[in-house]
Amino acid sequence: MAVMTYREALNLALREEMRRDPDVFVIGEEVGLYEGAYKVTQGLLKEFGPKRIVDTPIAESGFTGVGIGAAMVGLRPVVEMMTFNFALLALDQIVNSAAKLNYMSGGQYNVPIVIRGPGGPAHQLAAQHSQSMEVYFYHVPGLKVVRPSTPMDAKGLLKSAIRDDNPVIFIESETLYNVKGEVSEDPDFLVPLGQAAVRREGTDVTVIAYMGMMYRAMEAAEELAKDGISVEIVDPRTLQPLDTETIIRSVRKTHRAVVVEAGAGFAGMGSEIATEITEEAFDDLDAPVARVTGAQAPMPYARSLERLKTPTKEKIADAIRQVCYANGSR
Amino acid sequence: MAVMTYREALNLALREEMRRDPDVFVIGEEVGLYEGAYKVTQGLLKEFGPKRIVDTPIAESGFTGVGIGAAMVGLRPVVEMMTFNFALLALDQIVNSAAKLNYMSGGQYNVPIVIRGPGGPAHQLAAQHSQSMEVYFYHVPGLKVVRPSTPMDAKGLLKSAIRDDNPVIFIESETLYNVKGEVSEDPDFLVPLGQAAVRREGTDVTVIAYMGMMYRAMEAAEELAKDGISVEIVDPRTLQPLDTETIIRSVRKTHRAVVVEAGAGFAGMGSEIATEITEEAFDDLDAPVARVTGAQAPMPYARSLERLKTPTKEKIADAIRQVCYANGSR
Amino acid sequence: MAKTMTQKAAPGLGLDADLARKLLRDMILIRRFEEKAAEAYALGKIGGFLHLSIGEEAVAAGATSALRPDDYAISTYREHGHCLVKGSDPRRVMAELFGRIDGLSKGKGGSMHLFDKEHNFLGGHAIVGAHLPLAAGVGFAIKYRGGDQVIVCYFGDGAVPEGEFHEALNLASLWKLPVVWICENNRYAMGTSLERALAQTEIYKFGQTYGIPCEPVDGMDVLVVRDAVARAVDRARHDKTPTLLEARTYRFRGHSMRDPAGAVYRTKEEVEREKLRDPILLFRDRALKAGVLSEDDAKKIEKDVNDLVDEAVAFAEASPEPEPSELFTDIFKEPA
Amino acid sequence: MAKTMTQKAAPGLGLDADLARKLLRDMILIRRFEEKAAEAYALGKIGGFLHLSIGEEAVAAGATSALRPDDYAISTYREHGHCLVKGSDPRRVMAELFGRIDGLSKGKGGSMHLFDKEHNFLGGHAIVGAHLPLAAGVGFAIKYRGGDQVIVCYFGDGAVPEGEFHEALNLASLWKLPVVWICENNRYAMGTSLERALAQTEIYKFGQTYGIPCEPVDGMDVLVVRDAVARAVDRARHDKTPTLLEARTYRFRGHSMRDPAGAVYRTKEEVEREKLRDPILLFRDRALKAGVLSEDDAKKIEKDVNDLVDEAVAFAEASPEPEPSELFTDIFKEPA
Ligand SMILES: Cc1ncc(C[n+]2csc(CCOP(=O)(O)OP(=O)(O)O)c2C)c(N)n1
Ligand SMILES: Cc1ncc(C[n+]2csc(CCOP(=O)(O)OP(=O)(O)O)c2C)c(N)n1
Ligand SMILES: [Mg+2]
Ligand SMILES: [Mg+2]
Repeated sequence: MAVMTYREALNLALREEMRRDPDVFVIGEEVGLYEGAYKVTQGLLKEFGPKRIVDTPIAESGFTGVGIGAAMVGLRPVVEMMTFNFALLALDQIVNSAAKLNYMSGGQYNVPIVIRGPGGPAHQLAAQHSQSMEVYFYHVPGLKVVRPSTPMDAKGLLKSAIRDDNPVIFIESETLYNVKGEVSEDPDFLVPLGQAAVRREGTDVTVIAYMGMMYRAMEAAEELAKDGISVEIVDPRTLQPLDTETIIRSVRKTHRAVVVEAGAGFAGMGSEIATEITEEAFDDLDAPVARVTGAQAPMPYARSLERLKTPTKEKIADAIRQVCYANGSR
Repeated sequence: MAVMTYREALNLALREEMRRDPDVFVIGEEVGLYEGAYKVTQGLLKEFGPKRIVDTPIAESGFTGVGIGAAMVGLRPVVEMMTFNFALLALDQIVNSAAKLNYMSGGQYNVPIVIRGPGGPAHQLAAQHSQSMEVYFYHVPGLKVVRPSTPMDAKGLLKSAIRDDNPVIFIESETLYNVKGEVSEDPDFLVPLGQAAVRREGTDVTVIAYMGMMYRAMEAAEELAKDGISVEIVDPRTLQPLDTETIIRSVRKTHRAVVVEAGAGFAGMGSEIATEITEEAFDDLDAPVARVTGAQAPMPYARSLERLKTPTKEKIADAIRQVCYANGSR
Repeated sequence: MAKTMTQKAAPGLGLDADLARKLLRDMILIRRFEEKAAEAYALGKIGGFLHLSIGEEAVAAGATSALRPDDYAISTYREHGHCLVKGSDPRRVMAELFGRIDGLSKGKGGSMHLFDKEHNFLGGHAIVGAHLPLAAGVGFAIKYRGGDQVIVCYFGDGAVPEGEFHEALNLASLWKLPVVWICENNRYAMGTSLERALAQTEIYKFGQTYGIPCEPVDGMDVLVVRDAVARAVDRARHDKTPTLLEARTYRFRGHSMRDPAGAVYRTKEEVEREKLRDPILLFRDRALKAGVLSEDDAKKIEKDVNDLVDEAVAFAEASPEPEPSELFTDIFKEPA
Repeated sequence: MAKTMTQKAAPGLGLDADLARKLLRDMILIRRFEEKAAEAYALGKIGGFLHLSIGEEAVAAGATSALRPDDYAISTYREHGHCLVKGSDPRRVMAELFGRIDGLSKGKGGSMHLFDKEHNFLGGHAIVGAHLPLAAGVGFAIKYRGGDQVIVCYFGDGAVPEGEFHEALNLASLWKLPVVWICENNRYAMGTSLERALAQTEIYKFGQTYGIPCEPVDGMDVLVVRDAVARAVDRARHDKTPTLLEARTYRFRGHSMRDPAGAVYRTKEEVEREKLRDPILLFRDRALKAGVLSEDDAKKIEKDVNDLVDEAVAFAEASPEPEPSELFTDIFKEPA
């Protein structure tokens, strides 16, 4: 165990997997000489050389396609999206090639690729550079989608993603790169895809949240503890496949649930989780599941507006209170 | 009123709007000389000439961008996607340009564009050509999304979309082009965006369904009527903005709801509608809202598998029965 | 590669009888196979889209004859020919078109998505332009591993206006990847002629921009194709130089079975004129005249191919439809 | 257009004092404005990304001087200069960078998304390459309406490997749209040099492929830029011919404020060498030597610009932040 940043944890995961398996390589804009726009690939060019750390021109569809083609014949590319906003330019490659080739070929050509990079709301980057991008992926059959909230998960999940034989969309966050935490230095340490984590135990209400929202929910929970409300927090970690079991188990215990999501809420992760809870635990629920989501608006640049676009600690706390007082059970 | 096909209704809408407003033009692959891959633009080149019916090379991002640029300076393009599957190649243009320009420019540059074409499951076209595409759009703030189920709506909604000052994603269906129905020939006839239609009145359960699924739900309803189950069917018509009010009103009456959707269900329209119903009408519900969705799999080519991928009449009927017998109320 | 080029040549044609037989056989195989597929389509046994390459057989046959079995090929939705001559079993290809469990992809892909790992045939891609970056990726992987294979990437003139054409050509040129780009320029993308799609209609010239060898090739002459591809393969194999070949060809049928005549956007005269350059007849004639093949040889090839294709149809008919459970297999590859 | 070309020229420089004053003033305005913006960024008054065009001012100033006010311009996220010289009020531009309600876009766009409808400035686009098709669309609309305006589209060398560059150039060439493509080739896309991004580093040559006029231009010489753009505008205005100009320039600062030195991927010597060709100093010197401007003229311009920029900062500081309700306005345009 060592304390390191989320960024360093990712870097270590890449290093370990590249040392372990010569078929793993990193490709993307500025990953080599510049060591990554967000420095996740720092030092990798030096250690592994330009054959395995491949700088590309700005051609998202092109270099993502290169990754997919290389994966078809057995390499294990890690494609960096400088930010996930640019993945829209490669979306056809991801949806119509990466996600479908194994199926369309009847299992002949699987695509062991990881597409990773930061996504989600950042600081004053405005509408084109600050958006929750997971919504374009978790719906697509054939893709796995990961959103790691802690340094430990960042490392353990990235390693699992690289070892997975299928396309994995791995979305980090600009706002978490400097977060520090304990990280295993064991090169065999993995966090399996598809398992949620209970971040905080509680008895009155279950909050489902990931990434920045998970941290805000934690703050809200601390505050509500003072009012005697005991909050359990479940972090899905992998959105596809989703660990419904852990979520439902928690809700059956607390009878109330709040789902938090940074992106605009319409048909987002929050709707899916709320629906699954309602379907599976309808009779256990003492109140409808509440959603706290980003505003249904593009991301504004101005600080005063940006602040309002993404769920705050206060809004999360309000929603928790609301479901707890619902049905007059308090 | 005249009886015509869905295809003819769309064609008439285009003609009327082009006659009315010289700024309206049609652009896309094979829309002119070839008269449309699905013949929706039949005869338009002849009537309006190549200046206004513009054949393009295969360059979805390019010609969609041309439409957006032209719309920024006041034209009203109708961009045809030969099929919506190819819209993924233009998704960055749609999401990061069309949907955001009005916001990012503080209201200076709105984008009055319609992007239309067939989408959704078709017949044995396999994974890359047979997918429910609305999921990529209705989440995006700044876009309106229309899915017209009948010839009348096809005409009335397309005309409203063309007159709308904002980007409208208008997804038709290969499987409905030959459906016939009554259509108003009044050039002032419009169906407003954002209003659902009650397709069938009933008292026991509300089914929310659109496009091909709406027709299958109708068949299921006829069958269930024999068993004494009275089904109300609501067709949202516009997915964004969604007419939640009409849906909730119906559910408050029937106390039970089933949402049907052709696409893979994970975080789809069904989850959103189910969640909104649960949030707004929790205490009115006698059973959790049921979803009937497409399988979480790519579309297979083989007929035997394809049949299983999309909800059948039988599956819809089963779900209706299930919610009706829930809570032992029968 | 050197091997395929130094075979003993028959006088006048520059090739031996075995090779002549193979080239003729391959072209006729594609033709007959697709004629039968068209029949099956009319009978409703094949569904969805079906795109025939009739008229364009010389490109697939000529190009593939310059490859080693361990070289790769990748193509569009008009790929029956490329797949068959790469070595796939016609029975399994037909079964795939029929949507049956013994198809190359268990019936899950269909006509537009043929894949055959055993023969390094990488598909069958139906988004125009999208497989070009994949081809560059395969070239990348070959080089990464220090191999000396090459990949041939077939695409239509309709892919050239797409951005991915440009991205892929730039990357392959910049990184020196062993890719042979073969544009099958049949002058139309569905109903859109070259002149209405491209400011630069001499497609091979795009290669000049990227600084790679490029040339136009008579795509109706199987030997010309073979020769140009062999030279390109040689460069790719030995110094990883990509090449852009523009094979000028013509499709005798419509774009797909839903455009049977293919007549709105081109004249009947044009089609008839082009049919005079039928690649199979051209080559058959020349081989007979040069004495590399006899009339009997040709007849035997035709008969063998007919039998093979009939057998393929019978095989496909007999193969069962996939079981319902197959809907959910192959979405992900599970750990072994 | 003809008008801008026939102004009385001063001996030796080929332009009159008014124009010289304007060119110098425009370049200095960009420089000072951005220097001030950098200060404000350091103080946390501007957030997000901030990309300076210091060193590249001759392109914006020279190109815009060849335009009519009703012509259009469209650009990337490195667009302060293009926007300012197109006529936007520096106060409103600065307020936008500060995220204030009096900004061009009410503070919703920020530095990367300047839009000014009054001056036909079509933005500020931050997805590399994505605004090129938009420019073609504006050209399309001009022609559709029978107008004689043109649109100038600025983009970086980094956009050239993107597919949309190719799609847009092909469409504009094929359809003959009045677009002047100006590639601001500053030799780096973030940390990636031209040679590592493009198989063809002579960017103007892509124009040859599409059969349109094209040329490399010294982007550090405002008069050379002006002249080349004037000729291109002339062709676009009078016969709708697009042109690809490659303006060879250099950014003196890092890619953005987060890459302050811009030193990892280029040598200090290279930067110093390029700074010797500072476009402002070059032009100032020549104008003084040719006697078109006096030292006093130049000083006055500098002072006026300084005052203007100080005022812009004061204006921005004084402008309020947008009210919460603004989060939900402008998502859609509502019917009037
Ligand atoms: C990205 C995309 N856009 C449109 C289509 C529809 N489409 C299928 S084939 C085709 C024409 C392609 O022509 P070409 O590349 O010349 O190949 P050919 O059919 O002539 O062999 C089109 C437009 C598609 N499949 N993919
Ligand atoms: C599609 C896309 N990919 C990546 C980025 C990240 N990015 C922003 S600017 C830039 C470099 C662009 O270089 P160039 O076009 O030469 O313009 P310059 O910055 O030199 O003016 C990159 C990679 C982006 N904004 N958009
Ligand atoms: Mg073609
Ligand atoms: Mg640059």
